[in-house]
Amino acid sequence: MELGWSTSDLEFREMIRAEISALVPADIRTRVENIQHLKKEDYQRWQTILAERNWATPAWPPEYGGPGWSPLRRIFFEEACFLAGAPRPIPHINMIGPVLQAFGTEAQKERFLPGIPSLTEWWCQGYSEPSSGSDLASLRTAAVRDGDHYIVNGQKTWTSWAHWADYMFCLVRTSDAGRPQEGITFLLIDMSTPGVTVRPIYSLDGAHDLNDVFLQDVRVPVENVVLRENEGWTVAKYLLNAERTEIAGLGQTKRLLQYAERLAAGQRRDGVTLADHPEFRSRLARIRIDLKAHEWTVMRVMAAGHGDASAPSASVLKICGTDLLERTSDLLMDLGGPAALAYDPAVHLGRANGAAPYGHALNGTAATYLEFRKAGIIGGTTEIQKTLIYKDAAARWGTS
Amino acid sequence: MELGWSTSDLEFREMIRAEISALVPADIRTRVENIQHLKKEDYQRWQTILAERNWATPAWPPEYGGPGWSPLRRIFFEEACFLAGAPRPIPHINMIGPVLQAFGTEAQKERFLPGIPSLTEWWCQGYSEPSSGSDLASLRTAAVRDGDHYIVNGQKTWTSWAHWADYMFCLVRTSDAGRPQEGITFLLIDMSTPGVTVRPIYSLDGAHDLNDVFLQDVRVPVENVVLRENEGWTVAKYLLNAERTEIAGLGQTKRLLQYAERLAAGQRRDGVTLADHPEFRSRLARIRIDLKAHEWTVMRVMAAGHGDASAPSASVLKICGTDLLERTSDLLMDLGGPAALAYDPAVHLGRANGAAPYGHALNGTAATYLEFRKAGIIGGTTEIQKTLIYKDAAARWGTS
Amino acid sequence: MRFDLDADQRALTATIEKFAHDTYGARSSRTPEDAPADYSVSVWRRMSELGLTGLCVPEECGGLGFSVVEILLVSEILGRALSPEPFATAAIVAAKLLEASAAGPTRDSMLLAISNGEVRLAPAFYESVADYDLQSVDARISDEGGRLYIHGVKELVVDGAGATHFIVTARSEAGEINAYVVPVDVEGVKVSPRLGLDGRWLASAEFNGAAVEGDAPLFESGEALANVEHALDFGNLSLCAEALGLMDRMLHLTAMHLAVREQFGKPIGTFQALQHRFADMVVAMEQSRSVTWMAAAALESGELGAGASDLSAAKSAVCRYGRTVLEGAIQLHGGMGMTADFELAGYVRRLLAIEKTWGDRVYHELRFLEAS
Amino acid sequence: MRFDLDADQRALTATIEKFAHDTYGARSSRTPEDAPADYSVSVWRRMSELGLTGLCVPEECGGLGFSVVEILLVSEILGRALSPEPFATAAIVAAKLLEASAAGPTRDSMLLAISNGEVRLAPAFYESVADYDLQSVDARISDEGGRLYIHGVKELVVDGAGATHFIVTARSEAGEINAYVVPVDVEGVKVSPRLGLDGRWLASAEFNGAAVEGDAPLFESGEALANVEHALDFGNLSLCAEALGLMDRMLHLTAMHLAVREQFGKPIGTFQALQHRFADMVVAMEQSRSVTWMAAAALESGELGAGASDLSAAKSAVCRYGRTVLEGAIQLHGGMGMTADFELAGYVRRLLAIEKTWGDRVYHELRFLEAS
Repeated sequence: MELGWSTSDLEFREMIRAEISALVPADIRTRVENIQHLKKEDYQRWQTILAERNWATPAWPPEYGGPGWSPLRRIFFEEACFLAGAPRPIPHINMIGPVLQAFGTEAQKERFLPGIPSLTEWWCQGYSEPSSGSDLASLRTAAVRDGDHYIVNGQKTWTSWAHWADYMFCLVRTSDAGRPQEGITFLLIDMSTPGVTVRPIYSLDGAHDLNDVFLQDVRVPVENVVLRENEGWTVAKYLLNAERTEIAGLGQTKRLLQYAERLAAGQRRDGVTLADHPEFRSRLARIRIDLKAHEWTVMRVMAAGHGDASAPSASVLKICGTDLLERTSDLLMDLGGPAALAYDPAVHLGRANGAAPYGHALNGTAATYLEFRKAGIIGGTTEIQKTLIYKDAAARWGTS
Repeated sequence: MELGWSTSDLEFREMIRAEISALVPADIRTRVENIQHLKKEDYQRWQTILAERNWATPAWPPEYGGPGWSPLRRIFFEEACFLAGAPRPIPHINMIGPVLQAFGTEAQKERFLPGIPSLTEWWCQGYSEPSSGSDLASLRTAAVRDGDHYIVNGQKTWTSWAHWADYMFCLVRTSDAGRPQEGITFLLIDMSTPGVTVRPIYSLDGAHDLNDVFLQDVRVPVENVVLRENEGWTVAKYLLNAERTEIAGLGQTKRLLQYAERLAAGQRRDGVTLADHPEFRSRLARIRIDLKAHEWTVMRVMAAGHGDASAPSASVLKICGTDLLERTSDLLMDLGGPAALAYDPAVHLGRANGAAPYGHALNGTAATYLEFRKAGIIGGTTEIQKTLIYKDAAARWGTS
Repeated sequence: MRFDLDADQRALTATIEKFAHDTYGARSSRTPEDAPADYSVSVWRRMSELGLTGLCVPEECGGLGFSVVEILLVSEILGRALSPEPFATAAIVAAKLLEASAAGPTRDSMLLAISNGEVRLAPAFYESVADYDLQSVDARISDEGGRLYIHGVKELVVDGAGATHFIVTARSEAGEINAYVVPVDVEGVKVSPRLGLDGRWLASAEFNGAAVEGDAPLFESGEALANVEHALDFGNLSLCAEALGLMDRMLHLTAMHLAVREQFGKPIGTFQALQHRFADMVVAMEQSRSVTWMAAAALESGELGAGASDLSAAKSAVCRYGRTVLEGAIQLHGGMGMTADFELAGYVRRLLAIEKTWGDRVYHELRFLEAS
Repeated sequence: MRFDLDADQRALTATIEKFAHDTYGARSSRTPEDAPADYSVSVWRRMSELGLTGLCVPEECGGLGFSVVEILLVSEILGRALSPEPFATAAIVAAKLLEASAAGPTRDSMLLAISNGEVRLAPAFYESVADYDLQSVDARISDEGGRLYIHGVKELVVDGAGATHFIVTARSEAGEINAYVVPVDVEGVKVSPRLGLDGRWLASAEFNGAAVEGDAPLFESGEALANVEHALDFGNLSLCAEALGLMDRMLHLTAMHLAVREQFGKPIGTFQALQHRFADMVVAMEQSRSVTWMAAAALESGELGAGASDLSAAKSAVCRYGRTVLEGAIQLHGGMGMTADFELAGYVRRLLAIEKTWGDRVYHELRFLEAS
């Protein structure tokens, strides 16, 4: 055990902060700091800038073009991006990328990996279905073999960014034999295939991130299976582990806290700034403290690598992240004061330019509160995560 | 619906406040306001004073000697007792009393009711057993008929005040046939019967309120059965309803809040009184507000009478009361500051006289926090109550 | 003290429930951007025919002269139906404020017009968007030979976009705060609609020398602010009761979802953790009802200033308990709870808008502390 | 940065675990009143033989010269075993403070005596029982021809009832705060034991002209307070790590109870609501560990004042998370959780005592805000 940081690590930190700070385009930075939703092009522009320096996929191993950073340096990189007002990394980079690297054929790697770092090809995740949410293994979208294709029929839902996506990685049922988990296949679907229909789902805050994806007689070449037919559950479980630091929501939480602190420093109520207001001062302090704890939990997980039973689990990270996102967005709702009563979604969601009636910061308060009610639902509900934590914990602490 | 109070009610309120205020003995009042534990004699002395005015059993119907007050007047009476620093009413008055009135034989009523108002005979409740807590119906203390007696064997536990008690009303198993609830009998046991052994259980705060009660070949006359053999569950359910306003813990919560407010007004920290301290001011306000809500919920239940499905249930009252007791005692722990590190149990628990090193108020902070960790456990755990609330709620809201 | 309804109250309830059912049916919500200026002149007229717009207006001014109990009953039903009509603003706050105002032609004619459903008055008291301070008033009156004109800007005017009149606080030439009625259609009034959190339309109202109705303030010198606060207390009582209706509907939607939605081969309502979260919502709803009724009892006397402490206790608690209910409802609905197109969304947004109208939790906790 | 133990650290851990097992076995708690002055001179000597009393003492003064990592490892094991020895006071705070003090015979001889287990020094800094203000010092020094005498009263002296010496803050004749070593057995010292929340014995220490060891203050003018704070930061780090051991044991006891206790015909650990409450405890424990390690990293440099902000963040969080763990443990144990005779009780009370020692949540949140 050694808790210090080396000089070279600290030098790296200085370097990356300065570099990233110079790289973020001003218009993107403004939108990020105003907590406005970004456009697809914003994400692509930023990832392209990073890709030119080979920093677009910090968690990928060097043989696939990753920069080969230690976990600590990845944290410093993320911190630098955060401080510079860069867009958050698109989660799918660390989902479909590692999956293809671990399970993909050479042909799949050659075909799909190059489009990921700069987001020239956009991916979405087809997991949830109308009847399969927490109980993912009950999914019913069926793929039936027909020569060298599968014919896929079914519906995916709550699919983030399906309307931007070129490809969808998804779980489909290829067999009803055995346990529900045993008949599932991990399949890559070209979203331009006939029979794929995307329908928007508007969220509480008015945003369009989510979609229904209808699949009607969609023909998918068999070479788009990852791993093997009926072994999709193995891939899905691997992916869950690969995304566990994504699921921690550390960057998003930091961004919300930064937003809250800026608002608190700039707005006055009852004769004091909100930062000094008795109602808000200690709530802000506790969120800052819990965020520090969370950041160290993430570091512990990154340092521990796979299979270390004493390290916190992905579920612990998810619970901590959810708790912080819920509390910080809750705080924002309160910080908004009366102005949170008005909300101009067009500006906030990036559908219109210009300023909101009471400014961007106040305009985003209620919207952010509404948006982050999702925190305990997406990526495995809080209830599912707690049950998983208990199972681990009973094995670790429940035996004499 | 009519929300005002009549002039005669308001006159009653004035009258009872003045009367009660003059009746509480000074030494008892001091101990109550210092949040010290009372002695058996304190309770008896106070109930005797009340009994002389026929106020010892406010919830009993007039035919059994109750004063015949409306629910509102009973609330005014309790409020007057609270304000005057009177001991809280012993819960068993409203448990065994109404049970005997509803189910007892004439002989039982004649024998047992007269000893209750002045606590000349003290009762305890023998429900829980080492293996039967939340799952009360699994109780195993067995009563076997032997002529005109039962021979009782088994163990009761967490029995409050068993060491002060002359009688115990308890649930025993008289049959293993049918559902577990069906073989249970409600039995009155003289604590001086040979074979009854009481062993103290010390609580977290060092107090001795609870006991194990061992029953070895205890001979109980058959005339001590209430209702009929194997029909004890009916009595237990009735009793649960009868005690629902007791279970609300309104008086205890008010007492803790009063204690907290006195402490907050008298102690200074960081240059201000605790009442003005940003950490405590809004916590105190929220507890005061939730206590007002709780008081009105109790009023709604008292006014609704039995069987009104739209009135809040006993479980809602229990949850609200528990929440307030937990939060107020939690607040006290914080209000105690550094001084909560020291605790003189002898003085707090009434085993010794004199002052505690840092005064009675500070001496009781940590002790009260420890004591009220019981709130979510006794009288049906929070988990059991929530499950009951869900069952009611699903019936009320879950049908189209 | 009695909590069950008498025959008259049951009749009133039945009438309003029928009205709500006929008018709104199963109202489903829209995304905020698609929402029209939601309230309807024809519905408002129908409400006036039922006596609702004049519910609190004295009988001698054409109203029903009812008080707190009827406010509770009507508001809760409107809440359950997600009625977008400006009941709390135009029928409660405006009526209460006018009733208390100095006798005169403006008072009587406006009260009659409220009862008849001919006008919809929007209270326009706030200038800051950072707090709920009723005393920070820069709007001012100029007196030009007995004709009064108003100058200033009011923000976050609830139900302001479709109002026919504003009741505006402004400073007289002597610098004293008073209240004035200003029709929306006179010269010098500019209304900028602002989309509200609940899809209803607020307004910024700008007054550039707009003529004051009747050329007189509503109150005797020094009496306006206390009466404004008191009228808002009644408005908040209506909002709290409306919140009860919203919560009741959210409980219903959630309980149905728990019964119908299946995962792992059984209804999700069989999972204990979800049952317990629902129980928390039930407790929050019951506490909200208790505290709202408490506030009503405290306001019942109608005496100026009476009940402020209990009303603020109630409003702050309803804000807080409301979060418990709406957050629980969303979580238990899973993805559906996050969907703007599902009925729950409208209830969530309205409950939050109520929270932010006329003082939020922070404001009312402070006011409670100061008033008690 | 590395979180797994190297060979030396594993060896240290194994040694301390064996010591704890041999010494305390399965320690069960007593009711507070029955608790003796719980720490034992013979155990303290055994700890000194293992190097524990001199863990932080520089090697040239007879100690092991270890730093934060070893404090973490040792404190957590002692916590898990509910060790009542005065480790955080005598081996951490006293050693750190003396190490930082001005060179001289008192410093070196006391440090050697700490390493040898011959002395147990109790820091005596507080006079108020209402807050943790280190600057409110009324105790004073009188200089009588070069002989220094101390006058004043210190309250809530942790581990004070069995100490051989006190380290006392007091004002010099010039009014400046400094720190002094005072043996317990000199004339003019009166120790009044006070029973602590955890069954260990605190003291009120009264000094009526007691002679100061070495007739000199520990620090150069103006340097004492910052060093006292810094030494307490290390003491609090030890307490946080001790709390991790307490929490770990509470999780174990609770998990076992959930597995073994049956109701409704099955282990209560099969009920989802109880599983989820246990999960909350696990999360609180993991967050406590993270934040404690963060504080250790921040204190590692040893530079005066460094790490204060992170330490206060950690201590306040451990207080808060600790409540989650202990309240969950009690609730999930049901009646057994409320029983003084059951092992859990000692852990609950010790965790609360740690919370109240050298700054509680309120104090450290404020200090965090001011330091960051």
